[in-house]
Amino acid sequence: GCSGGEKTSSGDAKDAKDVKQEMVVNAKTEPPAIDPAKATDTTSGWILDHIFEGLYTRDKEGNPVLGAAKDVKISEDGKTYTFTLREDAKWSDGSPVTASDFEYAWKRVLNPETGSAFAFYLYYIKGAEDYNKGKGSEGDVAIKAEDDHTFVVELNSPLGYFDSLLTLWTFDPVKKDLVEGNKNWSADANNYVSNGPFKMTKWEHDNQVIIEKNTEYYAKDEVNLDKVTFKMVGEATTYYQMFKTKEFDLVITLPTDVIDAERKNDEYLEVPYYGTYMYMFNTEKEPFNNQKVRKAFAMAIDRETLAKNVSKAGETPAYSMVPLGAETPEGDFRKVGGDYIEENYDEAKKLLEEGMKEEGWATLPEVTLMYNTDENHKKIAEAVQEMIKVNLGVNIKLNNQEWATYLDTTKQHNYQMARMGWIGVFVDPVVNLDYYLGDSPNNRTGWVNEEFDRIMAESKVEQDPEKRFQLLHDAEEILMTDLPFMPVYHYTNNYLVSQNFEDIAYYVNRYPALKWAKKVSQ
Amino acid sequence: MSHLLEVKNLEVNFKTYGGEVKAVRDVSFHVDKGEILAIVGESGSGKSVTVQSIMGLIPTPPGIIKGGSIHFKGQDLLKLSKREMRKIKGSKISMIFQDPMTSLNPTMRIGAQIEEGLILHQGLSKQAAKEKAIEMIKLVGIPNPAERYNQFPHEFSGGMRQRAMIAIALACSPELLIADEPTTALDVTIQAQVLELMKDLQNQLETSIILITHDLGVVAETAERVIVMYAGMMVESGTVTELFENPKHPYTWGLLESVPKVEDGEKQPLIPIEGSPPDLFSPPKGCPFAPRCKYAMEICLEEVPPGFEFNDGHVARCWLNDPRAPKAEDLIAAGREDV
Amino acid sequence: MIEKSVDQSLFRPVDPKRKEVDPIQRPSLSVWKETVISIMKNKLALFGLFLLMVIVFFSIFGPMMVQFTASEQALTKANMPPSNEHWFGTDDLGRDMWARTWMGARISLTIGLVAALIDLILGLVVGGLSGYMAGRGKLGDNVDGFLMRIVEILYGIPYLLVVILLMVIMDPGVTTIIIALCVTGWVGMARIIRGQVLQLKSQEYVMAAEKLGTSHAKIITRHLLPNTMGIIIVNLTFTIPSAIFAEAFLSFLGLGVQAPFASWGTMANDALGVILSGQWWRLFFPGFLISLTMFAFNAFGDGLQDALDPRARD
Amino acid sequence: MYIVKRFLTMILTIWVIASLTFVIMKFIPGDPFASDSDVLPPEILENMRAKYNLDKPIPVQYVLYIKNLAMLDLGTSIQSETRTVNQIISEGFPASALLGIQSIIIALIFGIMLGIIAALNHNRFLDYASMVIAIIGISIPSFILAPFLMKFFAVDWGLFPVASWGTWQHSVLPSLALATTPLAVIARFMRSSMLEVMNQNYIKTANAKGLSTTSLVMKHGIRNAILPVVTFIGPLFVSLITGTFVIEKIFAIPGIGRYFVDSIFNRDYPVIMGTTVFFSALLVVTLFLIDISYRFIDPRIKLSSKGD
Amino acid sequence: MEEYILEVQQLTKYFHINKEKTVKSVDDISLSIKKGETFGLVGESGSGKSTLGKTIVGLQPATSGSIFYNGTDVEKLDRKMKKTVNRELQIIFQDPHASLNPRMQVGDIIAEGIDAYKLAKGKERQDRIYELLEKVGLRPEHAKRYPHEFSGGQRQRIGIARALAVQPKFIVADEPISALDVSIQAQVINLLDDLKKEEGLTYLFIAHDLGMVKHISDRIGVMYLGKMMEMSGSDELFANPLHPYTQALLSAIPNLNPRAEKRERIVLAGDPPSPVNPPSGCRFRTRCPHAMEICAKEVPTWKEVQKEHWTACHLY
Ligand SMILES: Nc1ncnc2c1ncn2[C@@H]1O[C@H](COP(=O)(O)OP(=O)(O)OP(=O)(O)O)[C@@H](O)[C@H]1O
Ligand SMILES: Nc1ncnc2c1ncn2[C@@H]1O[C@H](COP(=O)(O)OP(=O)(O)OP(=O)(O)O)[C@@H](O)[C@H]1O
Ligand SMILES: [Mg+2]
Ligand SMILES: [Mg+2]
Repeated sequence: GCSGGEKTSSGDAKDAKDVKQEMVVNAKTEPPAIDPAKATDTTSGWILDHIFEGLYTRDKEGNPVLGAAKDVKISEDGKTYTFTLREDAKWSDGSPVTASDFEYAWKRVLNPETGSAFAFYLYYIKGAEDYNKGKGSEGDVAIKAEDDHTFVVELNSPLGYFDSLLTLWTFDPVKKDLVEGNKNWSADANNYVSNGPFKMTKWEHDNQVIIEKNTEYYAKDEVNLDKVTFKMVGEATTYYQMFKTKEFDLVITLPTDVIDAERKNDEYLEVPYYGTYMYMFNTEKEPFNNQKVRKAFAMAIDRETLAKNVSKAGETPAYSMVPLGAETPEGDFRKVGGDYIEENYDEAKKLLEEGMKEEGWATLPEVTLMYNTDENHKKIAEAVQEMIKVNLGVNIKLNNQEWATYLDTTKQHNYQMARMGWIGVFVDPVVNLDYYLGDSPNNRTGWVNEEFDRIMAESKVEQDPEKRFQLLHDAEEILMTDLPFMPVYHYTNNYLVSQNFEDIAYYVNRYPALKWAKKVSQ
Repeated sequence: MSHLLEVKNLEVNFKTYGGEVKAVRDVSFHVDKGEILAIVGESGSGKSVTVQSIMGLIPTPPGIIKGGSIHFKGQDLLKLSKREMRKIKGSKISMIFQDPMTSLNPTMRIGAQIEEGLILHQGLSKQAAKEKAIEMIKLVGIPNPAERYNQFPHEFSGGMRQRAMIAIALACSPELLIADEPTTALDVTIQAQVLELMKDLQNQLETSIILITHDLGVVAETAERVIVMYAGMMVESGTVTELFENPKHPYTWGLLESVPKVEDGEKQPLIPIEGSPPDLFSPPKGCPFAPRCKYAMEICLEEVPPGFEFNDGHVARCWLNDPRAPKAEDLIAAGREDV
Repeated sequence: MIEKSVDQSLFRPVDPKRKEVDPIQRPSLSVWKETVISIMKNKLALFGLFLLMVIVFFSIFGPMMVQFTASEQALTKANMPPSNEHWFGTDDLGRDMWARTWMGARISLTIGLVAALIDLILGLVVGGLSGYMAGRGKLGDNVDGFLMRIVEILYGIPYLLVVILLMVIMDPGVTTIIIALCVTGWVGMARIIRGQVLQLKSQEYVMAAEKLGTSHAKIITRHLLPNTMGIIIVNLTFTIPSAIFAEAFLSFLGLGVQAPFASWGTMANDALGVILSGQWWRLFFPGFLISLTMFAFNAFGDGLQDALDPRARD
Repeated sequence: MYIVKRFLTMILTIWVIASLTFVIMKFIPGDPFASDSDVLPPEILENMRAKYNLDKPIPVQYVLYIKNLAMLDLGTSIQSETRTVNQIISEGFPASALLGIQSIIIALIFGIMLGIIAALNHNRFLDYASMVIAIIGISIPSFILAPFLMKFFAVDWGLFPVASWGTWQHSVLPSLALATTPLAVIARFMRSSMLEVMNQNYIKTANAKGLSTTSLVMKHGIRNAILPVVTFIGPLFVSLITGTFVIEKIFAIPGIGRYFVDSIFNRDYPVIMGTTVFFSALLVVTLFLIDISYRFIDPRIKLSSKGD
Repeated sequence: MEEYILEVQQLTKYFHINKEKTVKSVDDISLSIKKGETFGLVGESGSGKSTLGKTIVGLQPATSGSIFYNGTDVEKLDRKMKKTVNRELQIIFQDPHASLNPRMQVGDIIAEGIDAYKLAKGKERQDRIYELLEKVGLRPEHAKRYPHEFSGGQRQRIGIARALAVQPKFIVADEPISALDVSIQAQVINLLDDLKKEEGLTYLFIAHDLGMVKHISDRIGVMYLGKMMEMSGSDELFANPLHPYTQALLSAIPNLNPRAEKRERIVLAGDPPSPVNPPSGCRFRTRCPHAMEICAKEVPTWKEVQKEHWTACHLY
């Protein structure tokens, strides 16, 4: 039946329109690992999302929907999930996808020898953390294939966003005999086997990855493209020009200099990106040990202008931590929560005075703003420097470091004010707010607020969505009162997409999904 | 009758920082077919510059050929285009340079340097040229020609380099060979060999030769006519016998006196010409030799002497030969008695 | 045959004193003076010198000629083309390009010159010594070998790593930049000089000098180096633009002068996007001034090369 | 004997470079596994560090590294963990080498030509013109030139593809961008030494043979004047054939140049070491060959006291 | 016992061209030169005269053999003495062009040795330069000029002045006059002669011009292919040449009198052999008109055939 289906689908496409269903997009960088257990970056993830499919996948709007599983049962206590796999789920070599493939894949992630960086996303599963950290055994992990089509997982405690979590590629299945047969299987495009809408057919390092339609995919009729080429062109100027010469059908992140001009273009697209651009304050160092000083700084910059005239990519000025895009029963989390910062320069100056008085400073200790080496960061920092000088009357210095050093420096709390960005792997306010947990390794501000930590912990076990989100609003309020950081803007992704394509799905925290994409004209 | 080469009133200056060096002033001479003309004279008197002008080798700038003409087989070489000149250079006229150490390309094998002209002018094949080159190396008396063919100049002794230069110049059997001190660096046996070689050329191929040398013995043995230069000017010229037996210029006298005679029994101090030659930036208004001349007269300091002609085309530029000069013969006699 | 009639009275022996020709000579000058005069006569060199002075003049007084400071932003007036108000236009943060360009000149020129100078000194010492010692007995071979190995090692260690190391152990600033530039900047110069010295020292005049007891240092400085001057000057003129651009790279990495100060290199670097947006003035002015400076140095360098070569004087 | 000794010195040099690089690499802050997102639990980090021996004391790591190096095993990339450093080099080197060789050839041919034209027309129009060309070449570095080439040759005139790799057309623009600066430098060097050489007596000799200016220059001039150019292109050649970060990045060329830089930014230790060792091996060999070639170019040059 | 300023014992100097080939430029030569004497050295070009001269003054290391200066082995001198000896042994180079730095003014070239040994300063130094220039027949004004502005002969004189500047005791004059015109030659020769008398200089005088050699030298050595062939007082050598090579050499001297009967010249047969593999036995035998069988077999011994007249030839 499968081969018949294949014929009709390709035949349809040809009859409908005589356009080659091929697309060339820019992945910007070489994917470090096209292996669900090992990938940690957006490029690898983008490709993995197209060639694999987990128990959950996303619909066109980006909401989690069942994928390789056709049914899921959640136990009363919200801890045990029983998935029933689709009978027609197949690997690209035609063999069926079974529950044991999932079991194998997940346990492989947890196996300390695999050295998977994202293994901690599985720590919600009972026994997973111990096994991964070498304290427990594989047998104690509550992941089990009951039979070919039944897959049972038990969590430590209920998790409100487990479905979202499962869309992460780390939870994709892999084929055991392939993985065990060849240590380098994931680099070998010729023998690659996957279960998603596409399969990888070519990987030229640093140049391109080609994926082609997976004719064994159960929903192959939904898939229109025969071939997608992910090229690796890192320079914005270059890929922008390649788009102009039609060497690309889709490019992400335009060079700042052209955004103004392209905005009028039909091919231009702006999609909010689920992340926040911010300056962290080191609350252990003068002068940002004083909340009023922090607040004064936060109030002294003009975010509207920064977004519009400096970064230019259509970013939304940020007055809070959680960006737009997280749906809650009352509506978008951000819209419900509202803004926490008001830009008012006179007020800011006053606050600064007060703060200095509190600390007994005649003059404000010298402030250095650190950012990691990048042209856009530099530009924004320069603008902020000038704004603070003009609006607050404070001269700050700038200093930048290359990324790895920068991470180290900020980790050592060796800064006063430093740029950082945070993007949610999945779309839930928890992901953003967790950033400033007292024991979060990400929290480099020295700010520890027990109240905040407590509320966040409560929110995690809260089963009732309404209550859960209320708790998160409360937590954000605390965070934004203490202001261990100042938000600058929420990210936006901008794209140039050829008008020849339809049905590309744009997500707020992923690159566009091409599963349904279709070329409609040459 | 037309001469093979006729140089008329040649004037060559060098523009240098500080003024113009008048290196060659009003030099005229000719060379006939099959003749050997020797040029002798003070070092720095413009011998090399004169002959280099013939080859068009005066670097411009700083050199300028101010005036005069150089006719070779009726053609004025100074008026030829570069391309026409190239056809003559190396094939019809060739030159042996004075300074063998620096006149050979240090990064090119000797053989290749000899072959070059052969391939260019005679259109020889690589192989034929090589054979000819080896033959030339042998001809100029360098041992082991086949091996030497592949060596670099710095591996040659001074004399061997000079001979290599000669080989280069002779390779194309030119009609006129300009040899600027070709034997200076050679021992007498080789010198004899080389001179023999040049004479053979002259006899067999009727090659004309301009030979610059300091060795008056060589002049006496090889040349037919001789020119004596001093401070950029031709002070005397004539056949070798005439000039050696009956010199008419005090500078020539001085030259002849300076030579130690091998036959001399007792050692006597040599008799050099006292003083040093004038600065060519501003040569004296009159006779350039006057300041060093024992017999100088007032007129010598005022006026450049004209050429006084004697028999056999013997010309001397010295006021002593003017009929008005007082007791010229006596002076000369007196001068010579000093010896 | 005597056309001109001459006074008979002149035909008498001359008074020996009269024979002393007055030595009208060309003026005798010291090497230094001669060089200066020779440069002064070289139009190209003078033109180069003149351009340099103009550039230096503006880098001192240029920023004072406008009402804007180099750091003052007017975000609403970003990317304005040159006009009466902003002679060189404004950049993407609305800063006056005229003021920024001439402020940048100070940094770029300083760094270019200092880096070139240090390269020259180190290059001369190492290259000269190494080339001179090569082939001079066992010790000489070892000195040459040792120095050349150091050069190789400096070439071999990834420069970026060194830069990051510097970033960690030093504070950003002009000094750090100069140190970073000098870590490896001189090795090219050293190798070039060594090559030249190797070629020159087989000259007989070097042998002669040695025989006369001239010290090694003097042989290097008086015989070998002057004769490699041409190449040194040429090489030096490259050091300057490469230092200017290297400064941009290092500053971008966070090693050098920090915003709001900018050098020509950083300005050119930041303005690369204008190829797409057409705001040519942001790239053109710093870029053009780098080229102009280069031109000035090259013209001067060529003139100097001629001036230092007695054979090329006229 | 000399060769053997030189070979041993080369090995030694490479070893010193590798060791120093190792030390600096370990000294600078940063961690191959650090990132701003998803900071990993320490146990996971430990697992991953153990995979690369990073859990061991640094001297032990060093010894292990040198041991593997001696067996030509450069290890596996941390960033792309399925790729060994050997693979990265062998896959990336051909593209970089092609590009480098192409641009060196362009630079040499045109640079030498330009320099000679300038020298032969000393202080005349062509001299000044070639100087201006050279100055433009020097003061417009490749990273500025590249986007211009792209804009005009690819986007506006459609003569070549904008970027990426595959056909020979892809290599034209990056080669040009890479060639300009060396071209200009070579032109200047050539001019300078050609001026010197054309003053020499042997040029007079050659001239007296009736050689045309062309053969005068080709046969007698170039070889005597080329030494500085040869010295200059040595390290340049190595850095070009091992790829230039900027150009590979701008033109999206799958060469190894980017690894020299990216590996450092990523603290991808095995790749840092691997590319450095590879680079220095090439460098040391090339510099050696250049030293040797001095003798072939100018037979008078004596490099060691041995020869006589 | 007469005092020898310089003794050379069994000196050899080989150049290795490549692995197989070695040029034996100077092969086992011994000679002694007395203080105040002029030793003339003549011979085939390429016979190793310059090499011998350069080796004696220490410009090239000898392959083997030893050189004694004032009775002490120069190899065994201490640093200070070495410096003195280095100064006292000077050389006038054969090539006047290559031996002058084109970028230095003549005055500075001449003063180089003065500066190096700090013999004079300031005005004194300048006077010295002028004095030396005049001594060699140049003019003081020439001090500020550059070598390329001089003719070959003038350059040679600069080279002589330079050597004289350091007040040497022993000068190797490597064809110092070959580029000069005869009148200047006479000047230079007289100059060298005067210096010899005034300052007790000793010369090793290399030249091709046998007339000049005879004129200036007290004793003369004749070299052929790296070997010394004959050595004796100069008059004796000219009057009574023993070695066939010397005889050939003398017969080749050109005669100044153009009408003179061309003398009977001994024309040497064959090609000069290569110093890479010189003939066995006597090196001259391949071209010798008197060659015998023994000449190929045995190297002739160096013997004193007549008083103070040495030669290496099987005829004697
Ligand atoms: N390139 C030049 N620049 C300035 N002056 C020069 C140049 N070439 C030659 N002269 C001058 O021209 C004059 C004649 O030199 P030339 O070489 O012809 O002398 P010469 O007669 O060949 O001497 P010698 O016998 O020593 O070789 C000399 O005074 C010399 O200084
Ligand atoms: N640096 C060198 N390398 C190789 N061979 C050399 C070197 N220097 C000299 N020779 C060889 O040594 C031999 C003697 O050379 P030398 O210069 O001493 O001869 P010479 O007697 O001075 O001759 P001339 O009278 O021609 O100057 C020659 O065969 C020469 O080729
Ligand atoms: Mg001459
Ligand atoms: Mg010699």
